[in-house]
Amino acid sequence: MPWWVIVLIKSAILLFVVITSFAYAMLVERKILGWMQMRPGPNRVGPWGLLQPAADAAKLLLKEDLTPETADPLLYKLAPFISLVTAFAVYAIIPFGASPSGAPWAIGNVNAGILLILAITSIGIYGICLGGWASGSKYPLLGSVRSTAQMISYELAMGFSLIGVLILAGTTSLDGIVHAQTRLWFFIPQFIGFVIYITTAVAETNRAPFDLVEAETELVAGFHTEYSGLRFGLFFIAEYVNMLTVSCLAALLFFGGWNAPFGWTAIPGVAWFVIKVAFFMFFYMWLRATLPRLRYDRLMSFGWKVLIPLATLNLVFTAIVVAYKG
Amino acid sequence: MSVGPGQFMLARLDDVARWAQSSSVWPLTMGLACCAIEMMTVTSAEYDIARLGSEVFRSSPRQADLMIVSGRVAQKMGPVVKRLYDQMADPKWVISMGACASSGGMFDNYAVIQGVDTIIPVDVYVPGCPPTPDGLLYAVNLIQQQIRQGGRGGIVAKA
Amino acid sequence: MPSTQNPPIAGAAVDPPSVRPALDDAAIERVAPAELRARLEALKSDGYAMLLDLGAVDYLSRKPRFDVVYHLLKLAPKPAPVAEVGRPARVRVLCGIDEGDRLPSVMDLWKSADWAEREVFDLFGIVFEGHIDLRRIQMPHDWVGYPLRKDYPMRGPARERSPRPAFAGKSNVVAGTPPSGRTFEALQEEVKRARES
Amino acid sequence: MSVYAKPLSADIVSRTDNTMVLSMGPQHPSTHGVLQIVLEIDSENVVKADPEIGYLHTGIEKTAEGLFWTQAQTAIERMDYLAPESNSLCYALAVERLLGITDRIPPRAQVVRVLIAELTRIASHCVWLGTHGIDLGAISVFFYCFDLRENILDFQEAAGGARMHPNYVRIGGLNGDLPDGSLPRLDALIAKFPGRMRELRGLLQANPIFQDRTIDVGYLSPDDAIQYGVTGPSLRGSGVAYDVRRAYPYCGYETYDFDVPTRVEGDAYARFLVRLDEMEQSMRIVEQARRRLDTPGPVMIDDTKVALPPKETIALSMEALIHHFKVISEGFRVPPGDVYQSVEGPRGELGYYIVSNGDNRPYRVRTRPPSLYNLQALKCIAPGNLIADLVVMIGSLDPVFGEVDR
Repeated sequence: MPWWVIVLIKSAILLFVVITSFAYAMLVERKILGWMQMRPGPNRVGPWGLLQPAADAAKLLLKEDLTPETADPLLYKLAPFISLVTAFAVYAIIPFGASPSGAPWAIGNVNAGILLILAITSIGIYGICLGGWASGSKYPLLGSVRSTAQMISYELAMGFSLIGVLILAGTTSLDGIVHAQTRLWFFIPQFIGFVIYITTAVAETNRAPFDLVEAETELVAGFHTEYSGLRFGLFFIAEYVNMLTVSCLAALLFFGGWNAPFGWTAIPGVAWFVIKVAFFMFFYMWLRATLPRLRYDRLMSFGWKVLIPLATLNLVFTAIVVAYKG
Repeated sequence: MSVGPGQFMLARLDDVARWAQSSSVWPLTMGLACCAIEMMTVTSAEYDIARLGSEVFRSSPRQADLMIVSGRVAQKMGPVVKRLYDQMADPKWVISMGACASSGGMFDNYAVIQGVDTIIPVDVYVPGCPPTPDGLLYAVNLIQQQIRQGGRGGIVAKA
Repeated sequence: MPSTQNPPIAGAAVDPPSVRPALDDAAIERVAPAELRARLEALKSDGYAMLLDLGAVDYLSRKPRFDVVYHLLKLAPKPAPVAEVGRPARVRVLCGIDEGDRLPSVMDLWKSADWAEREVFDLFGIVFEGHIDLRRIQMPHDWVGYPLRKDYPMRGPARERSPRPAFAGKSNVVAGTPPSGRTFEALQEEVKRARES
Repeated sequence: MSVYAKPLSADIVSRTDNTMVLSMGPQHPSTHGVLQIVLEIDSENVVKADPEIGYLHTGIEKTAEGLFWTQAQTAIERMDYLAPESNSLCYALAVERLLGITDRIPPRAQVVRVLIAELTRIASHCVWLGTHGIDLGAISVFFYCFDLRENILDFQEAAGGARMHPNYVRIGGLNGDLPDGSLPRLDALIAKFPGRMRELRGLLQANPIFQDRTIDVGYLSPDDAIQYGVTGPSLRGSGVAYDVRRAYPYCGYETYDFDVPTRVEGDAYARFLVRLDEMEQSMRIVEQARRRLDTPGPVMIDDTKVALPPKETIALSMEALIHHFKVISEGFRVPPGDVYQSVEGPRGELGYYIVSNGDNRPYRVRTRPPSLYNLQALKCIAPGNLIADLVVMIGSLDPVFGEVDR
């Protein structure tokens, strides 16, 4: 078989997996929120509510697609696709496991994997900025201004927090980093880096308590106030896929990827990976059910005055320790 | 009259569409008066509209499917309600919740619009002052039924 | 004055405060419009720091027609425990005013008078001289008439003459054209016509 | 009359080059109803806030003028729809004063009135806390609050027959005694309450994000509060312990043992704490009232001119039948006079200025709506803050638009 057919097949499988898991992440979130709030959550659409995501998606697809008169038509229509495509593109290089020979299960194995992921996710935020701006309306504009500020303050801290991992692993390829964690998962030596990463990851994906970009009770629906139907759905998908991405990264970079803890290799590596990702997803939902939203300016000062100095210190400390040990 | 394969396919697609629309009715966050409190109560633990997949209250009219007119519509609010309805994307449904929204109720005076159906079309009327959350849940059920059967028009949610 | 009220609102207007004062514990004062401002200023400097309420009553056939009612509370504007607050004195100041006359605004004495005066203006048409932003507050800005006056019909001039459409058979199939034939535009037209006639 | 109202337009808000005008509401998730605030903002800083109310003007005061004294109570309950029984209690007390029957209300009726008023206060604060939480993004609080409120509404429904507007407090007493089985239900509620309160406090009070959002936000000095006529928890959050239940006791509040919680900080967090403390104090009063309920007694005044005669006498006594017919068909007449009566509603001093001209309908019912005056203070505290703070401030003033607009 020519190589591109294999890539196509791999991509198709992966796309299916990611779409399914994002759809059910949404359902599980609604269920978990329900349980935390003493109620059952969706349970009428299909058995146990399992068809709820399908119904939501089909409904959004069939909903009228409005474009406000004041909007910039091209950018307005393009923006959701920017968010969506970049959200999915990341999965081209995320490995989910390894064959016994050590080759990673991924569509492509890139040397500078982590850098590529950071680059792609940075583009994703343009979807939000442009979408808000191009709507030609005031609340979306405020939302996109917030997202711009949030992007600048949090990408930096996130990048810094990852460099510690790179120093320890000595490589930027994702499967290299996972292999480096066979003995010790990096969240132990890089605990500060891990905490910073988790915090910034929540901010990056605009999830509660950092959901300022769409802060429902302040900005109505934030940057996507004017979007309806399919395009609104695309933003929705992008948000959940991003959530999945940062959970995958957390598992890969700090929790040993598909490495089994305590030598419990009876469960295959892929399953371990899924369990770890699921744990982080649950963590996000838990946060959403518990915490109030931060204020916009506090978020900025928290990013600049706390996270970035802390990440820098962590980086310097790691570098010194690694250099000393040789 | 024979039914061609294309027509059959269309009919099935229509069923799927109606099923999807009826299973994912997202209401608009629009509270007017007393009934708005009962509208909030319907999301609470004891009633939990989330079971029907309708707990996703959208604040932006563009993303909402269902407008619950919860309370009396004052003369000053009438144009706003009308505008919100116009801003909603098709397909959209309206529940007129409570006596005031349906008919002006006990406030037959200068200030209240006598029935929100004088300004926007209403699909289901819920009687009560205010209706219990169960009443509203039943109305949402009726809306779902209506979507599946493809009809529009004023139904009264009589218990 | 001919009235088209339905149901008829109690007919013979008397001035109840003059009949039976002091049912509650507030001190009652009746002040002429010319002295109102000076009296309220005196009360304010006497420690009545809170304007509890400002309302109006329309005694249709009395001269002067309206009573504007001020309720003041003698509460010191500083943190105080329950014992210190005790039982602050209340005073009710009544001021008779005729249609077309103006009252001085007390917005500069008590900021709470802002919306209260606007409301009295909106619903009774009593003008407060010196209010910086006297416009309608409860009714739409283009509303005609003062609804809480006794000669204003209960259901508004627009609907009072035409009986409401039959309640039965009200349903709507297509947006904008309910079978009753009363779309929003039609309603607006009706109101407009009624206002013009 | 040549004074015309100015239309609401952008030009009423003065603008400089750097600012834009943003309309918040009347349909906005955190304006707690149909409030519109025309904001002038510089990026996200509020330069000027101009609240526009009236989107729920229902003409209740006018409607009440056309109804019998007892019927008017039904309309009046719809004003403050979070605490309907405070409204009917205040109205009933005012009319009782006009009738001169204040001293003849049976003691058991007074106890149940206190009980219902305090339960209403807790239910109202539950809605406030839940929506305040949602405004700040803490969604789960809402569900715990509404669960507690649901228990109170169940009790209310058993007593008065309706969940929200039971019209249970009547002129002259109550609409019937508490039904059988309601006292165990009340005991269960009293037992459940402290645990729920611990949860609510745990979720918000010590939460650093919540504190960060509310401390020093919306500072209202005692001077400003009194200038703007702010009453209730919002005033007590500024340190002034003015509580109508203490200053002008009604329904025998002077015989109950309770504290008036105050804070001197005057910010949104102080108002939050005052309301939470108030819920606990209300529960204290409920417990005391519960103990007094063990002794049975009449709950309606023994005066067939005002109250309906007991149902069982109607078939036996001609006189009772006549009284019943008179009260139902033409109500009762109230001697002319005017009265101002106030109670401590959940939002502050709720007052009624009622004028009677001796007829069977009120001549004028003027409400002193606490929400209207509390909300006015927004003009004072909003400028210079962020939009996100504005949401907190509206929540901490706890307006109810049925009452603001009436």
